[in-house]
Amino acid sequence: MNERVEPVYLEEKLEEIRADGHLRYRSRSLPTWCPGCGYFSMADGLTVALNRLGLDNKDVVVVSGIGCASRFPFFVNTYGFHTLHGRVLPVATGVKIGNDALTVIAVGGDGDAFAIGAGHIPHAARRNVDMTYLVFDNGIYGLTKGQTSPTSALGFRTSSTPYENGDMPLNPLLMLLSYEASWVGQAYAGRPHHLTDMITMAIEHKGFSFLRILSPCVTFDKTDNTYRNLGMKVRDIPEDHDPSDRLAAMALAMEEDHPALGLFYREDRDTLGEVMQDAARKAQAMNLAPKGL
Amino acid sequence: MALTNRIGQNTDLNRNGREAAAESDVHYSRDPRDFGWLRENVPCQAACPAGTDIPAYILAILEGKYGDSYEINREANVLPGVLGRICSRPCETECRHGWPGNGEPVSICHLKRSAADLKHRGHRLNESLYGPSGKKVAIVGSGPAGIAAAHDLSLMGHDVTLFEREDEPGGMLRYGIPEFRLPRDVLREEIHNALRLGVELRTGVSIGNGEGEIPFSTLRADFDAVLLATGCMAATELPLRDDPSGRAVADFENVEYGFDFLLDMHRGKPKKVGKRVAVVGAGFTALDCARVARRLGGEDISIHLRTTEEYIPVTRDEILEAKAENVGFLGLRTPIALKGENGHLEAVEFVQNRLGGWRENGRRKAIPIKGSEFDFDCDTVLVAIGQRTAHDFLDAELELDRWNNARTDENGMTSLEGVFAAGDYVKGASTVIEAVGQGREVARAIDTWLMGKPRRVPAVRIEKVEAPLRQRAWDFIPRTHMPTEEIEERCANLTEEVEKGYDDALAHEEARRCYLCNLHYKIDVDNCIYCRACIEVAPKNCIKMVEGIEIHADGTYGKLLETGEWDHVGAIWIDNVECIRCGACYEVCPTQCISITRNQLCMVEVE
Amino acid sequence: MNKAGTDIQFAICGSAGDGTIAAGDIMKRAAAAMGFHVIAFDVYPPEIRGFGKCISRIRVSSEQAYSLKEQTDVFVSLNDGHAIPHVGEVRDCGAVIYDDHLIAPVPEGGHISAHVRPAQIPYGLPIRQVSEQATNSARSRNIVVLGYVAGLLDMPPEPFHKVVNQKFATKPPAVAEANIKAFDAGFEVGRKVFRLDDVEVGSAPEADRGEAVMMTGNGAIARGFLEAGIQSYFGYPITPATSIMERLAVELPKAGGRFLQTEDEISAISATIGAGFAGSRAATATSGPGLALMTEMLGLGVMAEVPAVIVCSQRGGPSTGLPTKTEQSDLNLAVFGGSGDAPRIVIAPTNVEGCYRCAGMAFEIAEAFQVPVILLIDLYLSNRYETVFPSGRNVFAPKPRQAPERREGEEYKRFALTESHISPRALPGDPDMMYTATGLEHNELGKPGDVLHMKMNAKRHEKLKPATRYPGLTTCKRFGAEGKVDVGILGWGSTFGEILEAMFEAQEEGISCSAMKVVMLSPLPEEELRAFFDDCEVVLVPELNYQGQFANLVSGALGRPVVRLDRTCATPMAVADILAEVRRLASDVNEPAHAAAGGGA
Amino acid sequence: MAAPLHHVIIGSGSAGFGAAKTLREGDPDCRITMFTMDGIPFYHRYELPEIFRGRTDWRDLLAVPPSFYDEHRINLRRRCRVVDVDGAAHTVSLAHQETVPFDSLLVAAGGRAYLPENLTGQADLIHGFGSFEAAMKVYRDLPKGGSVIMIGGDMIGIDLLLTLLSTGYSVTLIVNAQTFWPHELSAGERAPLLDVLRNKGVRVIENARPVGISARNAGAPARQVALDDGTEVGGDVVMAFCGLASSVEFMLRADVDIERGLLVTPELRTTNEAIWAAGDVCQIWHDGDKAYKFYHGWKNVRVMGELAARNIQGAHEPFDVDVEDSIWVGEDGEIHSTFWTRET
Repeated sequence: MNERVEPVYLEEKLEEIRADGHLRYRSRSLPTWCPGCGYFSMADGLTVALNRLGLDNKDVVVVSGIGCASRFPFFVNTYGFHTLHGRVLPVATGVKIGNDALTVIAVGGDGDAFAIGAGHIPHAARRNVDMTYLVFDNGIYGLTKGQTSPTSALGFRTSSTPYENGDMPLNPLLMLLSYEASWVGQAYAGRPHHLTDMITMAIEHKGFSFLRILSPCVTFDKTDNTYRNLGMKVRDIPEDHDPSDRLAAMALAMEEDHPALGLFYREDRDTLGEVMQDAARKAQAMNLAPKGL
Repeated sequence: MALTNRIGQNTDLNRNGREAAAESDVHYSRDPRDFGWLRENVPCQAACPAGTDIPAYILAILEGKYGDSYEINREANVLPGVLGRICSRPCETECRHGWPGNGEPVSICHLKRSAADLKHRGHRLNESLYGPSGKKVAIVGSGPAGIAAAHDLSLMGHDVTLFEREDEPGGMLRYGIPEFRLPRDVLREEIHNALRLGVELRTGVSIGNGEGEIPFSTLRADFDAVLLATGCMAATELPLRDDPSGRAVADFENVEYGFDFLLDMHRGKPKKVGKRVAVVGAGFTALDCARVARRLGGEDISIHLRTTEEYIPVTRDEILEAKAENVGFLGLRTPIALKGENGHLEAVEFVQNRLGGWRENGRRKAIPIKGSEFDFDCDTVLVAIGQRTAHDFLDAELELDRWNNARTDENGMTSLEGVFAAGDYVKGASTVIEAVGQGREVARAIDTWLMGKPRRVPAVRIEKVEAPLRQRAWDFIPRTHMPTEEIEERCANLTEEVEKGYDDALAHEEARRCYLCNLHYKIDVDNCIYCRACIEVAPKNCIKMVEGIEIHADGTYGKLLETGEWDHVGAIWIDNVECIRCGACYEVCPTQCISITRNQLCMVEVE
Repeated sequence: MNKAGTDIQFAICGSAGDGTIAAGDIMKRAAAAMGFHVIAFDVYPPEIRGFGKCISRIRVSSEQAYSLKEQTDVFVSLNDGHAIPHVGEVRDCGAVIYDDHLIAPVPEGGHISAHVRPAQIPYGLPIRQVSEQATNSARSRNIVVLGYVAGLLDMPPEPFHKVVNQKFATKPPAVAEANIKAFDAGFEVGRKVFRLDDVEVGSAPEADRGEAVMMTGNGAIARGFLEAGIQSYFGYPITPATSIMERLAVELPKAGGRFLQTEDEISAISATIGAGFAGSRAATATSGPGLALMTEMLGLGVMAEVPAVIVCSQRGGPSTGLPTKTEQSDLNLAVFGGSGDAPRIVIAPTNVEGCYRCAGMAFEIAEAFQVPVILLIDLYLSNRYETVFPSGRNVFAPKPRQAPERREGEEYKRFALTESHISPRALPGDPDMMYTATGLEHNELGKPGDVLHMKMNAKRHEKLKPATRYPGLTTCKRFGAEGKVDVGILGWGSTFGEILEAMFEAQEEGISCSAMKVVMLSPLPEEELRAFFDDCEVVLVPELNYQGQFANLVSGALGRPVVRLDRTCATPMAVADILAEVRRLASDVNEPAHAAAGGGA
Repeated sequence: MAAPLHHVIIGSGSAGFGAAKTLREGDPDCRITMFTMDGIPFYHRYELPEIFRGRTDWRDLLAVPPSFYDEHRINLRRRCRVVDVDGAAHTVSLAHQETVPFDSLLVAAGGRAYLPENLTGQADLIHGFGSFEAAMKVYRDLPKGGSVIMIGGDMIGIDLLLTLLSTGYSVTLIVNAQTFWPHELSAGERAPLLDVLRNKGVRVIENARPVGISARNAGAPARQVALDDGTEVGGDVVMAFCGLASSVEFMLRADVDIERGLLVTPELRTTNEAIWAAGDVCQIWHDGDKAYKFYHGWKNVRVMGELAARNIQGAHEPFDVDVEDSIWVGEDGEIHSTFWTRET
């Protein structure tokens, strides 16, 4: 509150921002999302998080699929790979395996993630690939101009559900929790600070971190997931929630009417990279002969 | 410098009837950048010599709180009802709403009046008093400057004695301005309110060296400080071709200085004019003379200007009203001779002018055209080309400036220790609001001088505002015109007020037009996600992606340095100079990172 | 060809679990170790488990052979049920070896002896009993019979011992010992048998090309990859490519590389492209159905100019088709598959040696041209064994990389339009050259935009042209008669082995012919092809698909007519079929002369 | 129509082969399966000595080319040892556990070389001659011009002996009761025959019985045969030609009458309706002598096979011996025997 009243002196702020340095994670060109899009929040959150973690631009790769959210890599000044619809996770996995030193951030929207890409999520999760998956969930297909997505609410009217959506929306957090994701969190585009903190934590987490980011589509959804509605629905995760309690996390995830914002679940377990190093050690020790010889 | 917000607290109370805003929602700043912001962003207030918090009082009106609005006015100017009628309105020419592309300025002055008119009858004044200081201050002259100073000094706990030559206080307000413009009951009430907190008013008492007059030196002896606010109590002589001091004026019975003409009339001396009246001059006095002449039965009344009506120092409304009353304006002429026989003037000889270059006061030069002299026949001539100060009442040497006005330092003190001066006496003939403003300023200076230290300093009060108080649609409301008395009616009667004032509906409608420029729309860069939703809905080029900002020598801000390169966009920032406070951006911001504060000048105590 | 010296084809048939393939494997390696050329091909059961049929066919020759023979010289049955239908492939006076002491009764005709033709030589022996006697277990039947064959044919036991020891090196010593015992037991029995067959194992040629190693096409590819310093492999099991995955699963971690079995082919190629983007030498292997799934991501690789290596081992199609049968019907898919104009490099080795060398070069080529490279083989090549003479390890090793130079103050242009159409490629981790690769058409910076679409299309196509002349890679080669010939046989992939065999036989019959193999299918080595067409009166294109996909490709590209020989017989093409066609064409070519003579009479 | 009859023949000698050939001629539809222990198709046993004339490729010995069996749809099953015949179930069981049903079974398994009981201990030092492989082994073990010690010397052995002599080998013949078997001769009848052999250079030992055989390592001759008169004979190969013993052990459960061989009617049917026999394995009822008699000799054997085949297919021809078997020294000074008669 108060900081709103305290006068902010632009040149000081600018100085602070320049000094703070997160601008260097931005691309030169302006994001092409619709003005007001929640994705700006992620973009900004990520740049701040990367800066906070002191990651060098050259060591970060942002991988995306197809969709509004997937335009993301173009707007951050890191290495980026804008790939195919639904394939962000396998590609990101490849990048990570290709060069372990890289910090890999996978981004995508709900269609990219839970429709065409749904088949890849369990595997990236259970393998505990050491990367961060930011899913920008606005419950609609924006790039194709407004059709239902797997997370669209029942009864939602879109160009593809002119008579109302009758498909039960799926519950991403519940999915990920049951997919053995080692870090599951939720944030809201309308709360940039919290979002930034969550992104930071997610990146810091060793292993596969999944952050669902609730966001409105300001262009094609004027009724359901608006800033207003979301803003009223979301709530802070209960103080007493224990992130190591998977069942509690699941129960929490099922309270979809009032999405909790925060860390749902976290566990420490070997990452794919570590498993592979382990395999390398064993390989040296065992010196197996390949099948057929 | 440690600041408290006691005054702020009070102002909170009277401002918007709401109980004081939460401590946390208010902040006080004395940062030049915040003062600078106000200067640049609240042009009306900046333009107001008294520094009236115009947006604040208009907001009060918008909220239907006329009383509050009135009190807000009184903080800067103890005579709102008066100024609400006869102010020269320097604010309105600066009004943002009048800027190119924004339409017409807000009727700030009329709104001020409606605050006075429409405050309910049981209205309680709000004054915050200091304890007695034991200091005595003498004020010479009860014009607007004197009254304002007297009021403020008395609040500060000093014993003030106000000396007035005439029978009633008010100076030019009482004796210069005709009643149809300024009803005397309004004047009397506000003066009374200003002085009743223990100011000793001594009317009919002259300071001077004549008999029955109190010598200036006595005042200096009896009082800790003396304030000279005697104004300009002499008419400026009319320079003629072979008569630079215009002695000729006195030679004709039907030629008179407008100043004296009005003074006499208001002292109760009956006045007459002929059928054909020529007024020479271009100020309020000239217009007043013309309009009075109309009411005194004059039929063919003309005002003769050296330049043209576009360049005269009166408000447009005044000119229109005069014209409505069938007063003619005849421009580009300078009187060079008065012609007549045995003390009766028959014609005025003018020389035709052409417009010349600009003068530093923003008026145009008039350059006589050789051989273009001509005669203008008339029955009465009223000369109202200005007034000047008189110093003959002093018994001490006072340093004067090149206009023969008292020279003062930045604290309003003259060359004489403990002797201060304010109002027209310092400025020369100027506006009422300037006088009021000066009165306040000098009062503070005197207080500081008396107490040996400033007790109150100006600060910027920054208060959180929860929501935009306006709608974009209001920007398209046309300026509300002041209802006026029918021509016949008014011309039949010298005292019938011409302007009827707004009723509640009109006042409210006009109040809506105000942009409330003191609302500071600010983007919280820490919360901003740079989504540019605000830019999309912006009505003007008022939200910009910036990488820097010009900083003036005095530490205030200049232009925003814009950029289109994402990695250089340090902030998305609202250009408050362009901003018309429509609130559209505030509404769309997904992260509510756009905050609104009301930034106001105020005085804060010095511990 | 191969009339002189040793040229024996062994076949061991049993059911999954009998150790059929293992026995065959030992035989191959032993033969290779003796210095013979070996070509071998294992047939696996389509069934996952149970008692599906396995046949291991092994051609051992003193001179380079190009395909398996249609007739087997020595046939071993470890399971009569599976073996009986194959007895017919044994040549006259060839040996049929089986267990004549079964433990369970069989109905009439249930024993292989009921099916051995009078001209063939049956060798019944109590395989099981010998095994149990030697190792207290029937599990060594396959090794016993191997020893029996060795004894029968007077092959030296040492190479077998060596291979057996290698094979069980990682198991407890007892295992190897037991197997050696079993081998020796069989060997003793075999040695005593009075032979009626006329199979002769001569002495091996002098091994002049260094150590001969026995590999399958898949094994060769895996080895090529390993020698080329493959860093990551992503795979999804699919016949017949799986063994590449299994091989690398074991070897890659040893080499410090990274292996991952993905959730599907799409992920496999995605991860491969991802790793390639990150600068890792990454590959995946699949078959037609998998490649079909991969084409979209392949297109991305082309568009984003990411190097990657994809092995496609073809099998019968379409759809699930004939998972365990060979075919060459994915050429169109490999060369053209995907949306838009998506040029890529397609390399189709014709034998195991080729698999090894192409795999070794694949990464370098993919990196040089910044494009996905498809190694197009087929089940017959994947699973068949040949002796390969590997290069020194360093031959395929990655050359030191040069990061692009970046001019100060100038934004790094990942897709700069250059003389060579190839743009210096930065890798994540390279400072100050951050860029985003995308499947969208883009400008030189990589930013989306269609302004340069035509230029970029040209770039992507033109840059590949020099690939047909890439040093160290045979993109096409002509065999047989030089200069003008009556019949030219143009072939690709595994079929080229049969083509060569047929060509040599035709030459022996005095037919004027020569053959050309095309290894690089995209881009095509058009110049060499033109020359070949110019030299040939008629060009025959035998291939294992119905549409004549390669014929279409070549005649389309060159605008020259070809004679097609298309077979989808679920087996390698029969040399006889090709030969017959060659004869027919040759006589057609010489027809006019006959006609004239006839007219004169 | 009913399934074609399945005729199973045990033995691929001239009796078996003759039968098969005849069965096919008689019935194009029937199934014919022939079991034999041999590794190669039918060849004339009497051709085996030819090996010593250099015909060592078995293909040169075949009576008919392998294709013959395919052409005549005769399922020749080599290296198959019949272990049992179920006369009631009409099935044949093979060593490798295959059971083959039959409508008619012709047993033409012939006989195996009889070995004097006192020598069975040294069986592994005695070369056989019962098959191509055996013959080849002799051929290989026998150095050029080497010497053979022949114990007994039945007509099969004499046949080989004569070939050996004519191909440059030397032979020692140890005479016993089976010499010139199956001809039953008195010492007087035998003498001229032995003289013929002596004249040909055969060393003939009479009145001495081999009591032991030993192998000599290092250097030829490889074998030593000790005689009961204390003397010893050396040679490269020891062979025993003491007549044939019928191979009938697998017929014990076939519920057929067996004496030394299978007892059959003149029509060659055994006491089991479906089972017939031909060749050296059977004893045929001789109505005149009121006895079951063996009829050996190349010709008889083949005749029997063809006869059995015809009778199996419904004929009722009795076996009649057109010639009393006899052995004599001819004008040419050579030994002649009806046993060796080949043509019909």
